[in-house]
Amino acid sequence: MREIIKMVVVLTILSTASGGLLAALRNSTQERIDLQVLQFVKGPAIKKILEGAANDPITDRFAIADGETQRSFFVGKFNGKANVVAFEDFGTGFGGNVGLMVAVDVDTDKVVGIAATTHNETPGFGASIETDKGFTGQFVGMPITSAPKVTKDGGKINALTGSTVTSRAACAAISKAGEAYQRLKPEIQKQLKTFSG
Amino acid sequence: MGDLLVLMISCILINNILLAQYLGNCPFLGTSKKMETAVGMAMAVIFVLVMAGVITWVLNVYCLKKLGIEYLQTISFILVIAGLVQFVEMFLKKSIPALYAGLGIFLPLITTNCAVMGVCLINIKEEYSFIEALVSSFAYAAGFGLALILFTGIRERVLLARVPKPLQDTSIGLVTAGLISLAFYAFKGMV
Amino acid sequence: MSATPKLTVSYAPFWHNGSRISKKSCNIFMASLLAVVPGVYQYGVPALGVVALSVGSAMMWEIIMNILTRRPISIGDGNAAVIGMIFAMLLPATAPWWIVVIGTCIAIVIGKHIYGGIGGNPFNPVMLAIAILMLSWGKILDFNAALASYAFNFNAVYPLTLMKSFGASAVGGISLKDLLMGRQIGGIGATCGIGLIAGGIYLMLRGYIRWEIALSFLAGVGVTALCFNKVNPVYAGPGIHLLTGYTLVGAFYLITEDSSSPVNFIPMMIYGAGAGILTVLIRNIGAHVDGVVFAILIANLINPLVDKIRPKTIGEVITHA
Amino acid sequence: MAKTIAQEFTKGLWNEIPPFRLVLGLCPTLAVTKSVEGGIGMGIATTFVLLFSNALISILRNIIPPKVRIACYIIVIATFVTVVELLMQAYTYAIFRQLGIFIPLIVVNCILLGRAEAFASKNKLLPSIADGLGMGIGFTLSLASLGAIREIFGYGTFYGMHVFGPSFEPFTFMVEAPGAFVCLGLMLCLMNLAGGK
Amino acid sequence: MIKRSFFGCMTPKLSYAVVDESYAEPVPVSPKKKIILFFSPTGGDSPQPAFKVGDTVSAGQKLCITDPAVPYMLSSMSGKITDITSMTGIFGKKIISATIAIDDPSQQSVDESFKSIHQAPGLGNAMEFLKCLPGYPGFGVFADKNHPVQTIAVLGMDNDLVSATNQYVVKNNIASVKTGIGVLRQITGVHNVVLIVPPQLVQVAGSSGATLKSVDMAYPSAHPVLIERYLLAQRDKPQNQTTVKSVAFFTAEAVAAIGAAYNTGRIPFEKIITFLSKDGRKRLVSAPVGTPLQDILDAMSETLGDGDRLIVGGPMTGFSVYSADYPVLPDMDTLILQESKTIPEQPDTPCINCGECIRVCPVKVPINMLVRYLEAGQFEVARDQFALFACIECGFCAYVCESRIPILQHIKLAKHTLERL
Ligand SMILES: Cc1cc2nc3c(=O)[nH]c(=O)nc-3n(C[C@H](O)[C@H](O)[C@H](O)COP(=O)(O)O)c2cc1C
Ligand SMILES: Cc1cc2nc3c(=O)[nH]c(=O)nc-3n(C[C@H](O)[C@H](O)[C@H](O)COP(=O)(O)O)c2cc1C
Ligand SMILES: Cc1cc2nc3c(=O)[nH]c(=O)nc-3n(C[C@H](O)[C@H](O)[C@H](O)COP(=O)(O)O)c2cc1C
Ligand SMILES: Cc1cc2nc3c(=O)[nH]c(=O)nc-3n(C[C@H](O)[C@H](O)[C@H](O)CO)c2cc1C
Ligand code: SF4
Ligand code: SF4
Ligand code: SF4
Ligand code: SF4
Ligand code: FES
Repeated sequence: MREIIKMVVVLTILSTASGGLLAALRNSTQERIDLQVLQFVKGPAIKKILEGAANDPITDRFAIADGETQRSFFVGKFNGKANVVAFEDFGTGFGGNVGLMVAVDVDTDKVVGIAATTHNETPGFGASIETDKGFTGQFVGMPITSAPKVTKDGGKINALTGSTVTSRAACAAISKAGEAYQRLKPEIQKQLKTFSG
Repeated sequence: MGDLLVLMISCILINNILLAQYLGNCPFLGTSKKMETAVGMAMAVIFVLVMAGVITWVLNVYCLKKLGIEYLQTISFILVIAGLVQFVEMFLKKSIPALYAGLGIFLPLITTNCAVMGVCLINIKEEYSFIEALVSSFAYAAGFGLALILFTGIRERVLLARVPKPLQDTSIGLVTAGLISLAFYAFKGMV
Repeated sequence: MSATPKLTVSYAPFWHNGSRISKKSCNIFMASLLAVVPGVYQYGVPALGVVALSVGSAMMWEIIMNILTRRPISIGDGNAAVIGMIFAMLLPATAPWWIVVIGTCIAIVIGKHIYGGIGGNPFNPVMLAIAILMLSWGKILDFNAALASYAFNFNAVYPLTLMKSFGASAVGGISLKDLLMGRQIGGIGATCGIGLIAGGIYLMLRGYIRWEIALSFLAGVGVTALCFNKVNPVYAGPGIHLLTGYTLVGAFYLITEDSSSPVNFIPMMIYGAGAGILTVLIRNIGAHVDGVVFAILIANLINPLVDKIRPKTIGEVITHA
Repeated sequence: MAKTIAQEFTKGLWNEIPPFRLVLGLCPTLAVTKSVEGGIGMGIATTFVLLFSNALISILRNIIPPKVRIACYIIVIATFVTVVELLMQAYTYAIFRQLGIFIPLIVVNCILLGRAEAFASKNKLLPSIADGLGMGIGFTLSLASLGAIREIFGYGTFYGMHVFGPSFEPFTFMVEAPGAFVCLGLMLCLMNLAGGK
Repeated sequence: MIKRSFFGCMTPKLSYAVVDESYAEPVPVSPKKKIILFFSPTGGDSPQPAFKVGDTVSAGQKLCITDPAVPYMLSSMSGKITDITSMTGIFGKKIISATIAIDDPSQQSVDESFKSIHQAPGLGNAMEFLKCLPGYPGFGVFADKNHPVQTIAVLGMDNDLVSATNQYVVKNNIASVKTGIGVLRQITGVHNVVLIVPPQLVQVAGSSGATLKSVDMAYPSAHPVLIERYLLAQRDKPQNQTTVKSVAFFTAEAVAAIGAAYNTGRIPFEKIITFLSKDGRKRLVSAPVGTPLQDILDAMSETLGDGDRLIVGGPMTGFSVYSADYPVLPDMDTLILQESKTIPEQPDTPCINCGECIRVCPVKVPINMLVRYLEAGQFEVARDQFALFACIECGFCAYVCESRIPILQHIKLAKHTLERL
């Protein structure tokens, strides 16, 4: 009996200590981790599409509830005016989800730029979505709500060579982003005001 | 349905857990000297992996996420898997002794097998739905079994060849595994 | 005992039909010349250089490995020369020297000697070398780029690339006769259809390669290509598939490698046909331009398992139940 | 038990260096050694966990009831793994992304449980620390050297710096999955030769 | 019966020797100074000879070993025992060798024990006196009451290549064979006697009074196991029942000798041997059992050189001896003298999986895998999974092996080792 009690006690103490330690550590590192995630995962993409912005889009951000989820929006100031927001959406690619950061000019509702964030595409094939300006450039200037399609599906977008699947994913991500944008536009405009000035 | 089939083929052939994801190598090298052992291990892994994949998925979605303590994933998963294997072992021993005799010796090995833990983590990382998690767990395990059995077929012959002394055993085993992994490049791009 | 001379004591058989590894190697080497010589004629001195370097470096690696593993020097059996020759057959004439040297090193060292030399290798060494080179330096083995500097009096585009990118219609204009006569680009020893077929028939007749494997491979390629073509004409027909890329050299010189192929009848059929089917699958829906290399590696992989299917031994006595 | 602390430390560096002499922990060895950086990162993370779990288990060795010792070890190890996970996310996020799920998988790395069971549970604090540190550093060295070989040939770089001239065509095979296995296998052969086996 | 490559029409077909004009009458050879008798004990701890150095023996006298499992020998000449040695034969088999310095041919004393009973032929006295006749008749099968013998097969064919001994007997001595068959029928009570002959001897053999079966000349069709399976199989019986021992095999030579023994009361000792000399000439020799091989070589005016091989038995299944001081044995059909430079080399190459052996094996043993396990010394696996014991030891696989592995030697060694366990 004493042994069993000892077993239970030891296990309980160990688990409690472990849980306590981890919870404490989690609390003290949470903020830094979130920042790191933004910087390393979203950061490069945001910097790329909001190149030349007067502010740091990673710190200038806000979140809007979209149904169940929270969406982060990153603000780009151009010509002294906070008129561009960048946000992320996903499409299904060759190796799972392809995350795409889409920047939209709220004044014109046109795409300012797109860049891939997270993906698991093959180097030399789909992964060139990160670097292929000829591909991403096709989206610049089109209305965000235009739901682009690759040529194989009857649209206008020329797919990445040998990577139709990845290209479709990009188109799908932009379409979804367009829908979300339409839904949330009033809220976005409201929030943007706080950054102008 | 088609998507699940694609997921399945991709998990078995293209993203094979052993040959492309580098998970589960210790039992791969340890149980591949004899065909009977390999088949036993393959069965045991399929059995445990499907259960572990499903249980950890449920645990993650309905417990850890709800409570916002996803950082306890690692510790809770390993405890669940260890407990599960113990439980399965006891259950089999009592209720299905025949199956236990076949799989029993492999079960403890599986606890410290990163394939099981790895697939559970992949299921979460890829944000699979329940049914996708089920299919991927099974398919990864089947991929493990397939690779293990093919490897064993070759290894049985390699064990009889005049392999130079320093290369014998694990060393040649690893090289052979690499060459099998190379052969699996055949399936790239097929789904 | 009386003072008789010292007699040799050894085991049966005291007669032998005379077959030996070196004889077989020599025959394969000679047969391969039927395809290599037209290749060298077509591509000129660089091709000759590649062939010579390949054979020479393969033999050099063989000697090095013999010394390292403290075994008798085994270049006498000609296997290394055959490996070098077959490897050269698959290369473009412009392959740089270091590609040839590294390739034969992979084939001889990784493919053969770490498994204990001849007979031990579970994979075809040449296929391993080519696969690893494809993975690492794909563009050197890209025949369109590699052979761009040649001016030919025929359409110098690798037919399989055409097929992959533009479908069957792009290769519709290619006449099978041209392909047979070697009026296509490709590996040094892989383009001249009649040379390959003649060499293959010779080897099959002499029993140096097992006809079951070679023919079932060709049948697998042909039938699968035909099925694809009938279902969707965007896929090329059997003629093109059989006469382009590595198909013929694969059937007669690659898939028939002894150590990594089965010896029983049904397994040989499964092995050959399986590789044939997979070849066309890879070409039509897979990622690689030519499927022969990886199809053969996969076939090597299943060889130990399929070769367990064997005819029942007559009068097998089970002494221990 | 006549071994000195120094001997406990140095055995992990050569005589029992994992994963070559103790053929354990193959998966991380294969997965993270595409580059020196990944190898060292993984090695340090493992060393950290090994050091602390060895120390803690050694301290607690008389309190832990034998029947639940494995469970206790797992809790201890998993706790430290999570600590590492959180810290790496917060401070070295780039490496954390590179190592992916292999950080949480440290918990199933046989070296850890192996050392806990075979050494720390039977020895005093100092030898356990020496053992953990030695094994950890040995593991780090192995991963780093494998990473170096693969990175140098596979990318033509060492710790990100170019080692060959620009005309070098990298031997991509080395950094792909098959290359990982073949390279480790051949290194094991060299170690066997060096060990006079 | 031999499965060959569909296209393999260019591989030479391996045929048995045909006895024709190139074989002259057997050259009679008689021992010059001594004869040597070999006794091979099959069991027992330390079997001792029941005779000793200095004993005198007469021609036809029976010499025994204390161990009853050991076959006796009859001395073919009279003389005095000068030496008894124990030696080790192939696979560590124990052999007791007795050397007898023979008396002058004109003063041979003859043992009369057989003569006294020869007019009452019976299985009992056949077993007592005739076991070591030339051709080595095996009467043992008749003792097994569980598997009654239904058929007696008389082999007018030789087991290995080169040898034409039995064919010669059928061709030139069919009358004695006929007599022997009669005696066999009488002493065993088995009336179904089948004479197996090559096609060209069917006519000659017609007068033997036995059922005739002609056998394919392609090696190894004349192997007893294959004959039993393919020539004698009864249609209504499933093939795998051949384990039931219902056929007794006798060589034609043995049958003729049995006939002669009961007819004349004198036990014949002259063994007919096919001798293949260095230059490839085939001749027949007849020499008494026990004659040292050196005497035969001398009579054929052949000289032994260093490194030559003297092979007892055929080229496929025989074995080579280390000295010409080796006796003629009752079952020695063939003697081959092979010059050192014509000996095929046997390099130490592993199996390259060429599959040639698989094509020729008459019983479909998976030889390519079998040799791997045999070379690795894993005999149990070879037995349990790769049909080691199904091998009929024809040696064809080793004849075609591209790596020149002495496969038959491996197989025999493995079988022997396993049987000793
Ligand atoms: C190794 C390999 C990796 C590939 N990776 C991708 C990829 O990441 N994204 C993609 O869209 N297609 C990829 N593909 C190509 C697809 O398999 C498929 O062929 C292609 O998407 C079809 O589109 P296409 O018509 O543009 O060629 C890859 C192919 C191979 C062989
Ligand atoms: C996590 C882990 C898993 C292992 N798995 C196996 C295994 O599945 N099979 C095995 O034979 N050995 C395994 N080993 C190694 C064994 O403990 C032991 O070294 C090995 O069985 C001896 O192999 P041998 O019988 O070929 O000498 C494993 C070791 C570890 C740490
Ligand atoms: C064993 C060996 C390996 C080599 N590996 C490579 C290589 O991986 N990449 C490469 O470009 N050259 C390699 N070379 C070739 C030399 O570095 C060669 O001098 C260099 O490629 C010159 O090429 P360049 O004319 O393009 O400058 C190798 C040479 C040898 C002997
Ligand atoms: C048609 C044919 C192709 C062969 N191809 C190879 C080969 O690709 N690689 C190899 O190592 N040996 C090859 N060999 C050699 C063969 O397996 C065996 O080793 C030779 O008989 C010895 O030189 C081939 C043999 C034949 C008959
Ligand atoms: S826990 Fe110990 S004994 Fe078990 S596998 Fe790991 S190191 Fe080996
Ligand atoms: S000796 Fe045995 S294995 Fe060889 S061919 Fe004859 S029966 Fe087959
Ligand atoms: S003939 Fe010899 S080398 Fe060929 S498969 Fe048979 S045993 Fe192997
Ligand atoms: S005698 Fe047998 S075991 Fe010895 S080397 Fe030759 S084949 Fe190998
Ligand atoms: S580290 Fe051992 S199975 Fe992965």
